[in-house]
Amino acid sequence: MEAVAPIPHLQARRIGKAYAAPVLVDFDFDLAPGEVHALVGSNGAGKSTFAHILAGLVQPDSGTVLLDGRPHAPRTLADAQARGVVLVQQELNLLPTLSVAENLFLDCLPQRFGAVQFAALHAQARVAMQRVGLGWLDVTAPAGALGVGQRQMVEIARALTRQCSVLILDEPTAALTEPEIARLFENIRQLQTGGVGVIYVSHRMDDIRRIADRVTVVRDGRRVTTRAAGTATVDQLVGEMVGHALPPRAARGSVGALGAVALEVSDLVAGDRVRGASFSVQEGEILGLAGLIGSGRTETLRAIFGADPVTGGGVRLRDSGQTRPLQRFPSPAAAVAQGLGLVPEDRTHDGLLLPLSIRVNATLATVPAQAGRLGWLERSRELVAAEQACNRLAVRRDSVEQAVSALSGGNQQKVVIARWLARDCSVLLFDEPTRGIDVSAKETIYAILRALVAEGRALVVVSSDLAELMTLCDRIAVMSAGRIAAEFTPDAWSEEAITRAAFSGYLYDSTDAR
Amino acid sequence: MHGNRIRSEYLALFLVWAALVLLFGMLSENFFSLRMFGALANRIPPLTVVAVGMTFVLIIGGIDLSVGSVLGLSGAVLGVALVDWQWPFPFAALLALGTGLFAGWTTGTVSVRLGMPSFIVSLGMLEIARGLAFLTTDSQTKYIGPSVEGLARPLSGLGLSPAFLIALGSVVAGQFLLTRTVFGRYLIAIGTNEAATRLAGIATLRPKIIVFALMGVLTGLGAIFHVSRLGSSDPNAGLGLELSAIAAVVIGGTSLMGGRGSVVNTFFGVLIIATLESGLAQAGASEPVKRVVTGVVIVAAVMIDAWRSRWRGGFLALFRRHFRMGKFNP
Amino acid sequence: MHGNRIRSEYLALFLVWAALVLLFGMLSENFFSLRMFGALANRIPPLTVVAVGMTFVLIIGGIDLSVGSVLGLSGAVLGVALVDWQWPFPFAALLALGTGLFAGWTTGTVSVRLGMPSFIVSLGMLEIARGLAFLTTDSQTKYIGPSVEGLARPLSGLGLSPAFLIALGSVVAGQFLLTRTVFGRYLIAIGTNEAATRLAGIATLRPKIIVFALMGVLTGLGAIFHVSRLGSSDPNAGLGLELSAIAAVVIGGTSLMGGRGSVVNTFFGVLIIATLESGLAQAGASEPVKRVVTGVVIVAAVMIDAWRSRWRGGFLALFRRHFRMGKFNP
Amino acid sequence: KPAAPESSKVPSGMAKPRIALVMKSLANEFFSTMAAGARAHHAQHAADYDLIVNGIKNETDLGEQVNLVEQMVARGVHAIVIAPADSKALVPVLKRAREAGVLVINIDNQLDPEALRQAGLEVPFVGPDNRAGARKVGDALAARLTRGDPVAILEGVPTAFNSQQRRAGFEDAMKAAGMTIVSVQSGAWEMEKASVVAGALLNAHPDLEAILCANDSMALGAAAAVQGAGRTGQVKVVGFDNIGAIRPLLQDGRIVATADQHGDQLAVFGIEAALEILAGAAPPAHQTTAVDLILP
Ligand SMILES: Nc1ncnc2c1ncn2[C@@H]1O[C@H](COP(=O)(O)OP(=O)(O)OP(=O)(O)O)[C@@H](O)[C@H]1O
Ligand SMILES: Nc1ncnc2c1ncn2[C@@H]1O[C@H](COP(=O)(O)OP(=O)(O)OP(=O)(O)O)[C@@H](O)[C@H]1O
Ligand SMILES: [Mg+2]
Ligand SMILES: [Mg+2]
Repeated sequence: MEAVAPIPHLQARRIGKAYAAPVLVDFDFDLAPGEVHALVGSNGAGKSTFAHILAGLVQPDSGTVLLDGRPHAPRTLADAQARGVVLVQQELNLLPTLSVAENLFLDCLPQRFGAVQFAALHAQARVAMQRVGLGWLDVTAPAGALGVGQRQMVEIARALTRQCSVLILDEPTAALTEPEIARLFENIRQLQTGGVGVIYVSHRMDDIRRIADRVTVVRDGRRVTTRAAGTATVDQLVGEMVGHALPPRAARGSVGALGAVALEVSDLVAGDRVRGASFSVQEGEILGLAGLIGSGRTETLRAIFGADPVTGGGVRLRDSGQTRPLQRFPSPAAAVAQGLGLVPEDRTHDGLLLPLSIRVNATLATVPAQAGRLGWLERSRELVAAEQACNRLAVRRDSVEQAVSALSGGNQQKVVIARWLARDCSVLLFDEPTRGIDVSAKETIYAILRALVAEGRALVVVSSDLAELMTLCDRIAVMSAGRIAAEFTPDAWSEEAITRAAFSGYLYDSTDAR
Repeated sequence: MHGNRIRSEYLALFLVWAALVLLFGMLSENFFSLRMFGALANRIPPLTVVAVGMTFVLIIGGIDLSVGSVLGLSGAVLGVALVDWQWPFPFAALLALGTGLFAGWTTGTVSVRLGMPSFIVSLGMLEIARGLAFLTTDSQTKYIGPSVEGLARPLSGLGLSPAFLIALGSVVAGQFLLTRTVFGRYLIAIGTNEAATRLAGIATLRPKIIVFALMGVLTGLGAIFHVSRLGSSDPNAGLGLELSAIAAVVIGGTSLMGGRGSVVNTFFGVLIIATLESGLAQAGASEPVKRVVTGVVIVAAVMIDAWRSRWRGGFLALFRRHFRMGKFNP
Repeated sequence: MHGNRIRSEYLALFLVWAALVLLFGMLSENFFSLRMFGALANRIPPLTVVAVGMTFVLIIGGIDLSVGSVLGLSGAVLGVALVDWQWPFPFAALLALGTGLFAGWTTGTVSVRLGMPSFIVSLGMLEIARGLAFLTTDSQTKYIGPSVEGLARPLSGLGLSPAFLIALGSVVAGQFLLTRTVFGRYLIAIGTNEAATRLAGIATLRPKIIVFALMGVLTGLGAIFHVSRLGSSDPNAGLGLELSAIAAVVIGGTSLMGGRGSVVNTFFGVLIIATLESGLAQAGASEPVKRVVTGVVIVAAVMIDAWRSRWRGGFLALFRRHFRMGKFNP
Repeated sequence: KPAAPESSKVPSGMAKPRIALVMKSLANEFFSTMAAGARAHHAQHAADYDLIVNGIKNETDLGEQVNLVEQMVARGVHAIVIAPADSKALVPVLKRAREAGVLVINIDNQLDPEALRQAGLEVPFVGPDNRAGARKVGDALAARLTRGDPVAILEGVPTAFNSQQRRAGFEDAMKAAGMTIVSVQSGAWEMEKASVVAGALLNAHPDLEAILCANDSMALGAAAAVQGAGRTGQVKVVGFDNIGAIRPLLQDGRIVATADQHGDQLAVFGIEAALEILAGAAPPAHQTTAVDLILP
């Protein structure tokens, strides 16, 4: 790879692909060796589809791709890999029953006479994980025990172990916090110096500013512009993505009149990740939960919601003007009955019924409300409700009868959120709500969340994107090692202070250091 | 699932069935008689109601292997109530339904509450219910006589028995329950992704138990039909019924992995199985031939139905495509 | 899966088995004889090898209902080759293995390449193979005699038959294949999530077909053991074997949904089933009692094994927790 | 006296009577022999009648046999020759067949007289007396035992009438000879199941002298178990049905006796009776066919 390949390294010309509607139209794209070329666009613009074409997962209807001057039309993932094109997909694909090490090297397990050389495998795996800064991770543990962020890191580590000349990263940082992101960028820079071209798909403008050399904006499957990354402002890019300038962002509403405490979590203990978390959120307030990967934010939300068994503490909920006694919900159904809602972190496993239609998915939490007497389904009402929900979040779709599995990642996420917006919840818990969602849709969602609190609801938002929390929230609580380490109001917070708090829980207890 | 789509959904299986009827019609002379269809209609009620229940069980991703034994047990209880205790038929029938309900509910509760595979729990219930059926009847067939045969006797004028009409009613009701009610929607959601359904705030355990209980009641109903057709109660009744029922449901396109299914298509599955058996008997086929033909037709029916949805770009292209990269739904 | 974890993994089932042995030892006086264990060891080889194959089939998320019939067919072919064609034993045995291989390979190819549920394809094969078994033997049992009994005769000094040793070897080899080889890792991966496995760059169709073919070969081996034990070939052999085999595998903790399983634990499942059957017969239990006890023990064994992994915070807390929020693996 | 139902008269102008033979499981060698006998007879008299042979898949599946009878009625046969899978449960459907004008002849397993009486039906029977046959086999065995010897019985599927009759015949013989019956268990007519049960019996009763099996398949299984336990020659086995595979074991003494019901002739008797009645003859009285004791 050291030899400087003739520019360009990868050249895609007039790529076309259509499902029910055109997804890519005459799409052109170039990648030079050692370049990081970012691909941005709104949800459903066709970014993942393009990545899939390069990686052999999808075949284009028209157009050609040249790789180092030779045609590149892979029919399978293995074909593409043989030519050095490696993809980290947007949706996670680890096998939960296999160990981390086996997941890392499944297609090239070290073997002798067909028997796996486990010692060698584990050694290789440790090296690979070291490279992404997770050297402490037990590579013999099943991948199913990992959270979304860690799984994302394993996927990245897996790609980094491959011999590649083109690395495609599709939304790699959506579930990552700053330390992992920094580590990832370090790795990318190393590859760059080795002459590897990187295609970087992201909705995080910050990432693009930091790592990309060039940016291509794609809108409705067409290339809008390609330019050097430094030459465009975020607002310009966003404007090109959506086709018009965004309205100026509504300034974070000054903290309005807060009501009574809507949800109080006291000394919550659940599993071995939540070790006595306490916080509260008031009516009309958005509380942000920041923290490092694995600090227990996801588990806290799940425990509040009754999704996992709680072994200590409990929650106090205010419901129709009354504060209820301390309780633990035996099931999510019980929590929902008292006005809670949860947008889960892992949409494919915990959120969506993938083979079913958008209509069914968007109305799942409100089926009885749309049904007639005796539980009779009223199809027309369901359709209206589903259309409304989708319009509110601008879900890009052919029809609401389409299977959600055919939606782009960001649009799937919107469907999960839409489901809960359709329900009249007094307290909503959001776990990484904007994971994979494009910049303009994020603004829409922020506006909706603001509108929700204006109605007097209380929201808890977990996000690994600190900037997002700082834009959105009225208050930020920082989790560390399963407890709330600190709370900040807007006047007191800063990235540095929050990060320091996030590490605080691990300083004394080195066995927990993750 | 509406309008034309409904029809095309049911069409493939209907055609398979029609092809079978035609084939046997050509093979043996008297096949196309009203009497023949009457005989067919008379024999399917037990299998039909059990298969309707099994459709729901498979849709939630479960399985119930105990239906044959539970049918035997319910029938045995019915016989004892009618003959030994001299109960009037309606009460005895209620007791039979209750027996089925209890067995199904037990299977459901143990498997759902204790988080055990329904395969193994119902396998246990298979043995237990059969043992109890032997105990109840002292391993004897009981002759009951005409008092119980009313359900199976064709209504004059119509040529169809009340049992058949009830079974048909259960198909229609089942299809409505599945596609038009909140409960049905929940079952499909549970079968598709239970974790996601639970996190959407839907209680998933109770609906699953209810499905097993419903399976039990329908099995009890099947037992009543069976007894009334035999005019006797037989503790061995229903041996192997679970496989026929599952076969009918799967031929009807319901997935064994849950989340997808149709009660109406299950009914076509039942028709196909029953017609096949009748037709082979009419043709006087030898036992080995019967076996081989049955096996081939079962596989072929599912194959044709599986291809229905992929019917694009001609038969051959399709065949080629699927030989290259088949999906696998075990 | 290493060190202590292995042992604790096997412990629960071993204890269930030991408890059964103890129980029957107390119930009937002559249970604890060496001869008793010899008899047990002698009768389990066919079920053992079939269950080993079934473990792999379930691990990839498939099922094979045809094993009973295929065992019947392979045995029939063996009988015909030995008696009617007077082939020497090794060739006849190879033919039997080949018959099993062909049947399994066919089931696998049809289900995998055409993307059909293996449940239904193997159900078709169940009928077809049984029909062919009847055809091959003209529905007659064939007496073969001592020429074939060598495999089943205990080796002097050891008290164990070659068949048992081979079966034990298949367990060890199977466990090694599953946990220590690349092929085994692929199978687990495929059973967990086939689409994701394909995305990891693994071809998934061939391994699945190989598993069905392996199941077929092992069934053929089971047929040889079966014939050699009875000294006769019987076209009805293996009736209901599929359920026993699946029960043994599931008792051994293998998931019907694929992706998880252990061959050694399957062997304990076989031991439990076989001991139960012999013990009940020794105790002279009546048929109904046998049935009920068998059902209860099957469910209890799985329950205990399921609890093994959740054994924290005392039995009661556990019970309560699981009654409140059970997982469901149908 | 039973008369052929009015409507079943074959119009003299009609081509050939059509006769359906409905049996139990054709997977069972006894019934496949029976079917072969019937087919051979038909081959010789192909000009006189048409024959449809059917059996059920599983011997205990009464529902399927009821289906078969209804199917044959729908098919328009003139006579049904049936070996009922159950002596009571088939009565109602046979009554319906008679009402539809079909002649019914009962072979092999006699319909329950009480159920027939309740249904107001009379059906001519041609077949063996299983109980007497089993008694003969039992007596032959008893002659080789000494009074008080412990013996065990392997019955078939316990609900089956044949099985109950044979068990009763064995018990009659053993009681008359003063043997001790230590256990009666079911081998479900199957070789494998029988060998498991027999193995357990041998272990539980080290002094066991004989095992009486209600059919030959189970006798083969029991003989294998005896051999496996190393007690060949000590434990005597008897069977029933005289299938081909039993002969070598009779020769070498591992099986002491069995009984032959002449299955191949049984269906033929039934068919001939049906043809006679259809031709206008008076229905015959019940006709018991011979069961012969088979010794080496
Ligand atoms: N299998 C499919 N069938 C039908 N439509 C599809 C299919 N796959 C993708 N699409 C459609 O193609 C369009 C582009 O999807 P793609 O995943 O490429 O978007 P994306 O740019 O990656 O969006 P996101 O930022 O949300 O990930 C979407 O509108 C999607 O609905
Ligand atoms: N050794 C382990 N055993 C069991 N579970 C583990 C182990 N290590 C990590 N996990 C799980 O992995 C999760 C890591 O979470 P993930 O990588 O998704 O980050 P996250 O969801 O952002 O973290 P948070 O828990 O703060 O939301 C942990 O919360 C925990 O549930
Ligand atoms: Mg995407
Ligand atoms: Mg999280």
